[in-house]
Amino acid sequence: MIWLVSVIVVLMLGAALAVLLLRNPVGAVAAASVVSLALSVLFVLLRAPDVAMTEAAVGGGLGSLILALSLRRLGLWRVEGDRAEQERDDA
Amino acid sequence: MTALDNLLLLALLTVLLLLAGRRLSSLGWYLTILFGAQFAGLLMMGALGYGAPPVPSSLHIGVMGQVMQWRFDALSWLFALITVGAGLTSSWYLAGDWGRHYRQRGGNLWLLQLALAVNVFSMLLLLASGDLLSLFIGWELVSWSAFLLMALNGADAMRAALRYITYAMAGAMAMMAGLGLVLHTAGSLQYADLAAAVPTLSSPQLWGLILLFGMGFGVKMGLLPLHLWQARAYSETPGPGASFLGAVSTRMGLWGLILVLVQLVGLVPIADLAIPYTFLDARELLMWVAALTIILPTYTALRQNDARMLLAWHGIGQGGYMLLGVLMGDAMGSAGGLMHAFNYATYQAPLFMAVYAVRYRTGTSDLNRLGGLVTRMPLSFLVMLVGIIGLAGLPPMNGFVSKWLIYRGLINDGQPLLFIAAVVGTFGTILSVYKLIHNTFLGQLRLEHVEVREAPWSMTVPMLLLSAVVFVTGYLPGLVLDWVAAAQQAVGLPVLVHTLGGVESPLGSLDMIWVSSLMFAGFGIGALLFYAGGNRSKAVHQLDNYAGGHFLSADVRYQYSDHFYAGLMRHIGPLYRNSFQWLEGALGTTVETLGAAMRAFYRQHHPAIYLLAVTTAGLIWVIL
Amino acid sequence: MSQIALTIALPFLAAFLLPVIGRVYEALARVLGPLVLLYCLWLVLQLWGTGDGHPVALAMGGFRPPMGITLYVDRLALLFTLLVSLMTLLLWPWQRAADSRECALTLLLAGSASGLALSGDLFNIYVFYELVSVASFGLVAVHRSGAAFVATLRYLVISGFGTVLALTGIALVYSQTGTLNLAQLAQLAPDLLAGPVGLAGFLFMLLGFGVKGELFPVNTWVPEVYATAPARASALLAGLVSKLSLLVVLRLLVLLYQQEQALQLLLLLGVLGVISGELAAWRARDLKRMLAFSSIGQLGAMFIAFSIPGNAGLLAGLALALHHLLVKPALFLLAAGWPGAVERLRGLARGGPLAAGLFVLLALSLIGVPPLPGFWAKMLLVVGLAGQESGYLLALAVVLGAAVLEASYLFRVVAQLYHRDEEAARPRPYLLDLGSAALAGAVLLSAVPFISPLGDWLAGTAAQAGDREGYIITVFPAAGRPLYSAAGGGKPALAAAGPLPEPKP
Amino acid sequence: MMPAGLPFLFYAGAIGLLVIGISGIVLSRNLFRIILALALAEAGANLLLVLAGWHWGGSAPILGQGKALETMVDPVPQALVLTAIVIGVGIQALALALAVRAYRAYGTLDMRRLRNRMNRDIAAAAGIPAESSRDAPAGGRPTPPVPAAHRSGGGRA
Amino acid sequence: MRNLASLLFAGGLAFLLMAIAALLPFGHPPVLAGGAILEQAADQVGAANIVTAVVLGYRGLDTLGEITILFAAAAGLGLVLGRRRAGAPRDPDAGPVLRTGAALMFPLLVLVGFHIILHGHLTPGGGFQGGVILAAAFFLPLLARPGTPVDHPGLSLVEGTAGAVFIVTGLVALLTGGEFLQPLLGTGTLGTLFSAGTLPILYLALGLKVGAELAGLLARLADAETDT
Repeated sequence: MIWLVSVIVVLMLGAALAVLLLRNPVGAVAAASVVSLALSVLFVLLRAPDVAMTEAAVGGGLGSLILALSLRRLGLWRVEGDRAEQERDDA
Repeated sequence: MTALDNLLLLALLTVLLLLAGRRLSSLGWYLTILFGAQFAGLLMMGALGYGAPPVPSSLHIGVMGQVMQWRFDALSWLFALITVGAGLTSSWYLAGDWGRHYRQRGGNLWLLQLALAVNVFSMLLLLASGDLLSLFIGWELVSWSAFLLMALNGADAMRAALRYITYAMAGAMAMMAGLGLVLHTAGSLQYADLAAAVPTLSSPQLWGLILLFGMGFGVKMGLLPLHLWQARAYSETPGPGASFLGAVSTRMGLWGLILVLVQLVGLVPIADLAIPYTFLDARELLMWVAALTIILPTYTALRQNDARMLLAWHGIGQGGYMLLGVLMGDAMGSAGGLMHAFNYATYQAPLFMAVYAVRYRTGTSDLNRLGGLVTRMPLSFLVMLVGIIGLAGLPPMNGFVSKWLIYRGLINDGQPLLFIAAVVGTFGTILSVYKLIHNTFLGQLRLEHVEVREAPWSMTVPMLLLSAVVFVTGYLPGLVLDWVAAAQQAVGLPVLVHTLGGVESPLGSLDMIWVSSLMFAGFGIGALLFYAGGNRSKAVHQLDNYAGGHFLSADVRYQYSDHFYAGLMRHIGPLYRNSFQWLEGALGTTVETLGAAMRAFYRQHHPAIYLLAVTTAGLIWVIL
Repeated sequence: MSQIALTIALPFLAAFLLPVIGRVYEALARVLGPLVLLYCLWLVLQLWGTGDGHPVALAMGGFRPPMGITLYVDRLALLFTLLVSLMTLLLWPWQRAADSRECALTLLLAGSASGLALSGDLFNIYVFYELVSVASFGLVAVHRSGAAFVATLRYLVISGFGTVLALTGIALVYSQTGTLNLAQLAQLAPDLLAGPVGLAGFLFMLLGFGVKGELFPVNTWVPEVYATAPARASALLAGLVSKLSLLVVLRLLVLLYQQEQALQLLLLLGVLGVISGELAAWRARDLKRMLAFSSIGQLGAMFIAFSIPGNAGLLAGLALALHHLLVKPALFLLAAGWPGAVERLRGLARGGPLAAGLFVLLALSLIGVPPLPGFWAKMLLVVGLAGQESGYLLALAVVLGAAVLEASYLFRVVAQLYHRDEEAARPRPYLLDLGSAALAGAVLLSAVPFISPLGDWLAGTAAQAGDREGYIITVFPAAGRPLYSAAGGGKPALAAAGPLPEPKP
Repeated sequence: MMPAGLPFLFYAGAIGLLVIGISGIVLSRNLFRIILALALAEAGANLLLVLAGWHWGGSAPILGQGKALETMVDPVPQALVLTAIVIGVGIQALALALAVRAYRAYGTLDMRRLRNRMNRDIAAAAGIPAESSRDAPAGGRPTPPVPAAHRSGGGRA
Repeated sequence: MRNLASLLFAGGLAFLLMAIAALLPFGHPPVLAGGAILEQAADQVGAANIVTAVVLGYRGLDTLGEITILFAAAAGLGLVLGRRRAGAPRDPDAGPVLRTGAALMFPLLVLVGFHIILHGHLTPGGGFQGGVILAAAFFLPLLARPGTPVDHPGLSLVEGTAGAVFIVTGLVALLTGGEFLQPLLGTGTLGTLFSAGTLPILYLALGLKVGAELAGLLARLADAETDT
């Protein structure tokens, strides 16, 4: 039990750091959904099934969907993430 | 309904009538009549001036556990006399031609009269206050109504008024802190409780009380560090408003100081408070502040070129005399201080009125562009002459009596340095008043002022009336000394033994009747010799003259009157470093830079960092 | 008394139905909001009339306190519920073709504000506080200008940060005590919440709930938002919502944290708030920002008042809060009719004498000039502070210095208004704004003669609010007496009021 | 001083998420990153709240699964977190909508540039001439006199 | 320098929080209110899933506040984003895989959504989770064909009436003498579909409201060009 929890927690914190450090916004959104997924597994381990479902559906699913949609609207939707285009945007 | 209620109701009625009567044509005369009625109401309480017990008001209001009541005692009656007297003469001066002239130049005459009525009402309310809470309420009302009077005259008057209100609010807030301190130590805001609690106060609390109330009342009186606003504000106030403010408004500060420091706290406990590492004690500190307040403003008045500014600076200087006298605590000195308050009001008001009369006729009060008006405006000259003799403190006038009492008090109290400071102050006064009368009335008449006529009767009558009061109380000081003795008795100071002519006591005696009659006898003999000896002087036209062999044309000025003390200024010029101006400027810039820093804090691009810092710091503090 | 929950439910119901009705018949939608608020106002007045003045605890859903949510209705809560309905009615967005969504958000603000005043459960306070936040985000960004969006975003980030802190605080308190009901927490507080965990919980909750109350570190959003928001929205936020956040902090202080360290923390943040608010206001260039900074300073003074131990502090804080609630919205409404920058206010008094006169009256009361109620509120604060030792004397000096700064910058604006020299643009204030500001002025003046009865009533309310044991007794009546929760006792679901469950080790 | 074993893991996870979220809000310059960091911080706080109800060998609070009442985990924090998660997403959706409109209005997501343009717009709306903020402070207060040395040296027109 | 300072502060905060976490009674929580609820939930509310009993029964006001927050967020978003510009360009339709997939998934998603909502009081899940799934179900065809017009009035109608139903059931309890949001219609037999009185009705209303709201929110957010 303790090993499972430690793996998930390390995964979650790593994904959380990735959210801040990744240059490409799409990657950051992906990392955010990974954090939410790991969190809902943790909730299951904590015997809180309702919360796990909510976190998965609302936090992971809907949250990431909204982030992705707004990424398109903000014009930051670049999957390949080449350097030249980024400079133009940040200017 | 006691006599005090009638007076206060009458004053309130005046204000309401003024508010309603905006459309009335001769509103000024109604105001003068109403002020006359108030003066009569005051005289009905005349017994106070001769030792009668205080007149209570029937109004009692209980708020937040404090009971507010109002009463009049001899001290407040004396100051009320000055207030209503100045109000009466100012509104009289205002009601005639000056008011019409002011309205033609676009001034709001109705608002000026309303402000005058409001000022008198709030001052009477303040003087009648029976406990510290009603004192503070009256005090704030007086400060704000004075602001209303000062802010009437356009942009630069408003700027001077803003500067005043900042100082006044600082004083009021200091007094509010004092009130909090009193309520905490004495349990209630009644005068009796404070007086009873004074012995139990620790020295820091007593120091706090003195400094807070001292600063609160000192701002209005213009004591030294807080005096910068007064000259500009009073000279910007329109006409009779300035004479009213100059004569009375600063005396409210003095009344407050006497009430709190002398009557409630008492001079003995104040004298026991020694300042560590110095030989001074609290009373002597205040006396030195008063002495410096005499010297510095008077010598600043010396340099002024505008007659109104010169007189306004003198207002601050003379305030120093009064405080110096009162703080001595003996019979003579305190009598001198109290009487000086009365005397100063009687000759400051006509001086201001005379200056405004000159301004009404010639359009300017700049001393470098006047001269020789004695032939055109003899009555104003007479009024100014009587005024400056009183201001300088020379024998026939009442100013001499009070200054003499203060000097005798200083000598009896054994304060040689203070005596010298007072004398230096008087010397400065004499120099500056001579400049005032010389540049205005003496010397060569200017071309543009040739057809100037005497000021209209509505202006000259109140001036002459006040000058008559100055002369009469100078000749028979006993009249005023009775009221002063009653005030001393009410405040708990030793009472001065006096006669109709002056003072009879082993420490020094003065009989003004003898002194004045001796002087008049001298004048009479001189005049007799002069006229009996054939009257050899011959009236010569001003231009029938020559200098250095050639005739003088009208435009050549052979009598120099601008920059009157240029010579003297070269010697004592470097002494003027207006350090207080610099102090105020420095304070202003520090608040300005701090404000800019705070504004930058709120505009920073990333506000969250301070929140994080506070959270972590809070946690550390919580853990330990 | 259980009808008081209607003041929460009806505005929500009206808000839900407004978009639907808005599509069907436009006229009803425009007038539905004010009608509901009027009914809530009448309801509160009627309940206040029939109530006997003693506080009442209502168990929501009929479940006994520690399990269900309780609404605690004492004089203070009733007063604030009344003020919520009244102020929202006065500051309703009448003039523009108000979008039905904006009316819905204002209704939500009103419902959640009265919920915040009544609630006696920690997490319930958090939910209503969040609802007030989200509703205010929508209301503040109504002007749809670029500046409005960025200001709202920065406001959202700060209040999001506050939400996280509040949630952490509640998590700490819950894991320490195991319950959320304020009365039960009040019983457990002396031994469980006195330690570092309890104080850390207080710090987080104070910062979390302080965002709306313009507490020092979390008030950087105030100037931008009040400068870009419509005048009525900023009046509502500055006047009403900030006082509710103050009420929440008051509940926390009185019930859970009557400890020395909590009071000192509040005092420190209050003093910093006053200093930063007043100095920045002295330097502000446009009128709305100046008013925003001055409200930061005023609220800092209220936090200082609450940090004074005992009932004197509560009384002073309440007096300052009610006075600020009356004066500040009126000032914002006046500022709406005038051009923004202080320099361009020159000579406006000739065009709009009533507006300028009102500004002078309100400024005088804000500064604390005697006959006006502002003076009595400041007097209570000064008297309360003067009695304490060193830290409070510094706060006293800061508060009085702030009053001097306030006088100088407010009357600099008055000087501009009454500047006589050149002709100025005639202001065309929106009549309803001027009307409500005049109403506030009239109430201010009419309060002058009745200041002592008002003062005594307020002292009674403050004493009742500060009475911790009374709160506990009201929510957990002595064993045996049936809980005052439902008229009929027949419902099977309502278990008899068993003894208070003992806390498990 | 530190919690040991399993509790350390859970608390480390919760507090780690919380602190990474907070430092994300404080550090990042891009508005989008701040909204993401806010979501992280909310998740951390939610985990902390659920931890408040868990106990060793606890079972899910669902009746009819054959589990005894005593072993069940405290249901209240789970109900709270249910609400908190949905609040978090609600705020996030509104924040993103505002970010979209701010991006269209000012064309950038960098907090510093957004703040400057906002202040410029507010000053323009209020009618304060931007360039005059240096020399003419509000309300025509007399600015402190520039020392003579600077004035002559600067030679400003 | 600012970044360094804030990193320092963040590290300090983490360390202090861990120190405080050490003091917390992890693993043996003082289950005070929760314990009383666990014992009396079965007979007071009659829902098998006690969390649902707490969400809708004991702490019904919180949930009312919660759905109102979601409504406020959606209304705020609608206010901020404004209506769609008339001549705004449309995105091209998605590839065939997504179109057919969307057509296939739609009925399944709706079924799963309603299942989760209706069994909210028996098994884990309920109004929120089911509502989100419904929203995803209605949003999928929009992803497939971005051009399809979205029936916003219909969505807001569903949303309004569902919210009204939730509050009215609460008010009915108040009007019939009980307290606001008091569960009615008795508790029924534990575990059956029609147990726990009005809870299923409340959760159904809640699910529909959340579903309609979020569908509208997603549709508005997805529109390429909206302003005014």
